[in-house]
Amino acid sequence: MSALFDILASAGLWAAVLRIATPLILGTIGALLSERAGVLNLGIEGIMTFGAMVGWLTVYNGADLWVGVLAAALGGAMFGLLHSALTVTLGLSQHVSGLGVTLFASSFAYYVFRLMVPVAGTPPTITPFQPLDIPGLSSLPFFGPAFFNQTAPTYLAIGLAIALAYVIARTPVGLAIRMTGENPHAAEAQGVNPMAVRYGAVIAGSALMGVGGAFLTLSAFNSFFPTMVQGRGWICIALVVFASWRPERALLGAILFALFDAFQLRLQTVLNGVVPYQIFLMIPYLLSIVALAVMARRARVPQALMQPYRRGER
Amino acid sequence: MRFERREHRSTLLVIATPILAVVAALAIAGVLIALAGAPVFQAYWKILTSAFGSRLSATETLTRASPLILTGLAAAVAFRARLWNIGGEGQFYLGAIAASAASVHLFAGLPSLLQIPLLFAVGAVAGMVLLLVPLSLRLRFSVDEVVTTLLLNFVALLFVSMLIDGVLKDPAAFGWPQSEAVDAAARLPKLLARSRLHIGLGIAVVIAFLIYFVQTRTVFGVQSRAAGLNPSGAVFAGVPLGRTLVIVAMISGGLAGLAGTIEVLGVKGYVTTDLSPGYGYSGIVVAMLANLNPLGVVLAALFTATMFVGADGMSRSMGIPTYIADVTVALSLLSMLVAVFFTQYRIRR
Amino acid sequence: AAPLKVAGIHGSPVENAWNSVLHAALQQAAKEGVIEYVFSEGVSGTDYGRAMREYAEQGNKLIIGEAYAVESEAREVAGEYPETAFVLGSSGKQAGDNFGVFGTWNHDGAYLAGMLAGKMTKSNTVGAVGAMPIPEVNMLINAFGEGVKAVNPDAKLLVSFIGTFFDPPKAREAGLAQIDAGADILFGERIGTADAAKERGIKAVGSLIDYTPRYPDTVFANALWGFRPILNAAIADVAAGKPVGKDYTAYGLLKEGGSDIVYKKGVASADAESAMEAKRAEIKAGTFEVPRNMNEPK
Amino acid sequence: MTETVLDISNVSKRFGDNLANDDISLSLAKGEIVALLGENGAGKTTLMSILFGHYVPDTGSVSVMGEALPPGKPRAAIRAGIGMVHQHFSLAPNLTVLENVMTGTENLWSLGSNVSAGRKKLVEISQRFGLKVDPDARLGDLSVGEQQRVEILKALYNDARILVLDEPTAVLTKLEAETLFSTLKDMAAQGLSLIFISHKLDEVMATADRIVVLRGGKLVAERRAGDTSKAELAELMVGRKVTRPLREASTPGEIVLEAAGVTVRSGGVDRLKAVDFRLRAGEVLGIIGVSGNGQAVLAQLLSGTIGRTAGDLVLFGKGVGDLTVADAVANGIGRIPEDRNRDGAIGEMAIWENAVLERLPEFSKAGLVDRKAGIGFAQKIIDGFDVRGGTPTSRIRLLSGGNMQKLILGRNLIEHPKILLAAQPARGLDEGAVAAVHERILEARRAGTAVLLISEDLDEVMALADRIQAIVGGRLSPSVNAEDVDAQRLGLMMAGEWEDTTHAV
Ligand SMILES: Nc1ncnc2c1ncn2[C@@H]1O[C@H](COP(=O)(O)OP(=O)(O)OP(=O)(O)O)[C@@H](O)[C@H]1O
Ligand SMILES: Nc1ncnc2c1ncn2[C@@H]1O[C@H](COP(=O)(O)OP(=O)(O)OP(=O)(O)O)[C@@H](O)[C@H]1O
Ligand SMILES: [Mg+2]
Ligand SMILES: [Mg+2]
Repeated sequence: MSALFDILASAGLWAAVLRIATPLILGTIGALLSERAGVLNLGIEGIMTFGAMVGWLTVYNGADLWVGVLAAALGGAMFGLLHSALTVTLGLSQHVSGLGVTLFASSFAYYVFRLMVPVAGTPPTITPFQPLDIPGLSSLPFFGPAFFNQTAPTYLAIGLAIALAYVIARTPVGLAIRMTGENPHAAEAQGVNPMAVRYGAVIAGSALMGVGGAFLTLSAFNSFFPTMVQGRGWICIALVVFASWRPERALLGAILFALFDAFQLRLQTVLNGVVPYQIFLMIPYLLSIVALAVMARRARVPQALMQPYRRGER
Repeated sequence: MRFERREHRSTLLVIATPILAVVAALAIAGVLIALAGAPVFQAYWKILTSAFGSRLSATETLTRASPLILTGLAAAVAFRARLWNIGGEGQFYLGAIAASAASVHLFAGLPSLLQIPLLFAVGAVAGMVLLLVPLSLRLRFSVDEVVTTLLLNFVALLFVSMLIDGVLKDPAAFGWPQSEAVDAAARLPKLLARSRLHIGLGIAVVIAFLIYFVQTRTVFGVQSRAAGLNPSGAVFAGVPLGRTLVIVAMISGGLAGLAGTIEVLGVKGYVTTDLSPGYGYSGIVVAMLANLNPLGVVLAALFTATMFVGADGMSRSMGIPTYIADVTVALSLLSMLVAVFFTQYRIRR
Repeated sequence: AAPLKVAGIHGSPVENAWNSVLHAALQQAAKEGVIEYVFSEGVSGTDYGRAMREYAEQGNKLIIGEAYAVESEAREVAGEYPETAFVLGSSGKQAGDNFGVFGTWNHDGAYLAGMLAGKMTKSNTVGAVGAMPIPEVNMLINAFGEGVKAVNPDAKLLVSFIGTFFDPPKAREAGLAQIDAGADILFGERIGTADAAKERGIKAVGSLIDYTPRYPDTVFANALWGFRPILNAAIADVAAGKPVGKDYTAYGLLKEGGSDIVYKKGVASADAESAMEAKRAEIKAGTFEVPRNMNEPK
Repeated sequence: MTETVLDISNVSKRFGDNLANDDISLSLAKGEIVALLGENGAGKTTLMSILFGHYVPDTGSVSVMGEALPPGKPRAAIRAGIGMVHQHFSLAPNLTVLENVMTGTENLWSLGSNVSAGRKKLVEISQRFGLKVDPDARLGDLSVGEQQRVEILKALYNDARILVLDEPTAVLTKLEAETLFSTLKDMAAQGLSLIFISHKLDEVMATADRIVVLRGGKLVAERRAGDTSKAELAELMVGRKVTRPLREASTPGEIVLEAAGVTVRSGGVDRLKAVDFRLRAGEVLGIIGVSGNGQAVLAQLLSGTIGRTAGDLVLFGKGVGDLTVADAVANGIGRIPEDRNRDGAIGEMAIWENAVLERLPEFSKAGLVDRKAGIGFAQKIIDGFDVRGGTPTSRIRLLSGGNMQKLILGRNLIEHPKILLAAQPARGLDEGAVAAVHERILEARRAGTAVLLISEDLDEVMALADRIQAIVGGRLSPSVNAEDVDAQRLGLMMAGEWEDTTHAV
């Protein structure tokens, strides 16, 4: 028992939590944004992979780290455009298109990577983002190493989640997005172009996913490897549900999930495999399903989620 | 620009559009192949020969198509009734692990003719059970099943990983996480010696015909379609909604479970966490390509398998990165989806 | 003689350390004109059998790869293509005339690195991050632990498995978790571990390949494994028309020149280094054998 | 005439082979109320959608205050002062009233939303026009009438000077409709110009200054309200004389269906409370009531889609316990659902499948559907009930509302049911279609069918029913003879005051 407490009381755990959470936060708010407008984007796993690859490749070729982040955002946006063209313009089934985008984006990322980076014995590296030294905060006991010793993208992710929460709840464009996700016909009747809103939300959301992927190669690690996203995108899809489509809760959900993961890794050193690690990994999925069952009654799911909108069709 | 639903489709259109789609996909893939410095047309030729140019390639293509037909049918049946089962992958794995465990621990020693059908049943039931969970959540709490079935895939995979790392772990596998190999009598007979092609292909095709028959000719087929298209209208017409969806879920989950069973009994003999290269997910795309028509699923599965095996083999003989295979499959699937759309809609100003 | 046609089939991307050792040796051999080399990477269990068959049908004489996830099927394929020689990494036994196996026995180096680490730890706690508790990984981590204990019986070894062969960020997290639990030297059976050590400014040991150039101030020792001796032996057998159905593992032992330790001089104390070098000489001479314990480390 | 605010000139619009609007020109003066009349599918909604920018016209143009509107831009139409209340509500149930109203009204890229200003404006408008709502209520929690108010407020909030209402009263009760129209008249007096679409000729005659009739996509007539009559309008719409059929005297037969003390409880509320009625062969029993008082539940109970909590249902002298759909069909109960699109048809399925869906056992052997027999059955309905616009194998979605209703009627009546349960059988139908449906119901009555007619339309009930009962808060009044009552009395009954009007049967 005290061993568990020791784990929770260590600054290292909390530092790990924020670090593990960062790509999840970005991916989740990206998925959330597009779902709020009514489009499920199962392309996320592939988009994160592509973002991880293209961000890294850009920096590897000599660009600044932030240019890498930008490249990942653009790369994500590109696949967002593809997904919107298929699901918004043509109105194809969103989950099928999303699975297609995932397959395409990830295999395309691997292929391009292999073409651009000659096969070497050890994976080539870049110099990743370094933890920011925030005067005053980083040197606080416990809190410093726990929360104020992160790289810039982590703070960016948290800031973006808060900003998105504000935008969705408090601004005209947020209202337009919500209306489009609830009833695109109603949006159109109010002079809001639901197609444009959906395109915008999917593209911006995909850009966030791309940046989430890039965090893995530009901050959490310093190389790109195929399959390195390892299902994090699917976790984000679960987290959106868990967060009941609210960015501020997505932030908490991602942190909670990261806590599980970080805790699990530390628990191994204590429990040494008494509880299979798979159990820990299942928990966030199962919790999301439970959350969904509880929430579905309150009908907080965007009502037009996954429903194509075709102008002039009833 | 807007799209108008076509009420009539010309044969020319139905034939020409998919061909155009393949051409488009290959053209884009061609650019990527050229980027790798390989001669593009030779690569196309290699795709063809790697998929069908030899006994080995043809049997490999068919072997790969077999599970895709079943997972494609699983998706098609469910989607027909508007049950969005994205959980084929999880059901596949659960079917595989249940059947292999049953073969090792329950039915070992039974003769093939008895054991194999029993294992099919066990695997199918496992798949069913996994789909009945999200279905009951939908019926009881109206929880949308897209996300729940998707999430259960990961739960199922972790569960399988836990089993093959724990109670079902093969002690003779040198610590490698895999299940014990199934009984020799449980292995599916091969269709051709010196190949991986097994009778699973025949089973899958027969099932496709069966399902086609059920959907178009039977009362249940009409009712399940009605239930999917307009639940309250179906209830008004006396269709037992819950029961219909439960049966649909049992068929769909059962087929995905059966796919896993057949793959493990036909190809590998034991379960690992890489038993399926995404068969459950590809099945969904296969079903959409086939426009949810069970017979179309057979063709769509063949098409998907051809593209993969062909491009994979091409990458090996041209010495370009293996990942081109998945790229080509993805491109063909996406362009085929667009093509199917344009057989249903026309562009209007 | 015309170069031998050799194909490599890699279950993981070739960046994966283990595959990279094979891949580098094969590429080197190809560069020297000894062989002609083609390869596929990231080949999943489902596709592995087909890749083997395709390469066999394309006329490759020797196929190098890994049978771990496909032990029985790989042997089946070999049975179908008796003209082709298969030499695959495996935890099992050779089969027939044309199916040879090799293990990854760089545990000698791990033991020696452990001897350095045991003397260097101040917290008396060292960590090891592994993929999964399979025999070869177990043996490696156990050997490292034995080496530590040989010089420092009080030291504690923390072990984590990340549950997959390839997730560097995860290995890094596992490493950080061990540092938080008190470890001040990490043995990185998996790539990513050293990144944790680097971040926290402690030392790390690498495995399979030389990680020191990548982490100059962090990785001070590596339990190297070389594939070239195994490859050379296999090529020689094929060229001579001799059956390859045997176990090539031994060519990878330190004693045979297949594996070794490389370390940065002066990081550990001179005493520690000389004790270690003495052991190394004993192993080479065959007077000492590092224990081979394949049980899951506790 | 005063200043012209709206000019639609030479608008044409084609959908596939169907010319929905054929060279239509129409103008609207300030403060004027124009009613747009026409059969189902005449092109009214299409014309208004073009006006509002939902559709782009093939030819022609729209101008507001002399300025041409860019085609296909709802936003431009809103800016120009056009407000539209859609035939099908365009609201988001999960958002609040204020959010529904404010969507799209502010600069999309401004960094904050001025919610308090929005609320103030909404309250102001709602007071000025007498349309009361709670700005912070969740829209989904409002009644249909309240939602209709929000629809109108939405248009007014955008400073509409021209208000278009597409069948605004289709889902309102008579009382709600009257309130709405008096509000609209007030608005017109304040300078707002209005176009409204309705199938209810009374409303049209009472409210409009000018009436425009469309038929088959063409503008066929324009009348000032004072210079025309209901009969003339009906004829203009349909292109021939339309008269609603008259109910002849008849003698009812024996009791076929009886409810004694039937209670239905759901969601913790008694939806039906100890309901009694008797239905005889060859008579029409009308059930009137304001929506939400239990008539839908009564219809569901008798259709076999829900069960009772207490009481007895007696069918042909035998207690039946709970009726299932299969029982109902097997016992010869024909059922016309209140909402034909939701319950009466599966839009994406073929006409023949829709025709046989509820009686599949009759059209199948050993679980296999007899397609040929099904198509034959559908063809018989199409021929016998004059269903236009489709063949047995075309999707039923392609039928217009009136034709779909005829098909539903046909599949129930063709086999001469003993009982016909008709819920709102003429809702949303044009004058010609209404007459056709009424004729069929009376024909069934002549043939001895017992008809239970559930309707909110008093004219319809008075024209068809022999006896009438009112349903209020789940209670059923005793029945009165149709001859003995007038609209006023029925109005009182619908308000729950029946104690002193009782006439035992
Ligand atoms: N989105 C559409 N796509 C294709 N055809 C359409 C569409 N909308 C309308 N139509 C066609 O235009 C014609 C006019 O339809 P519209 O909805 O304008 O009729 P309406 O007069 O409003 O009927 P109702 O009184 O029933 O509302 C229809 O008969 C139909 O053929
Ligand atoms: N989206 C559409 N695509 C094609 N045809 C359509 C479409 N919408 C309507 N129609 C056609 O328009 C005609 C009339 O449709 P409409 O919906 O206006 O009928 P309606 O009588 O108004 O029905 P309701 O009473 O239910 O409103 C029908 O022939 C129908 O097939
Ligand atoms: Mg209509
Ligand atoms: Mg209309």
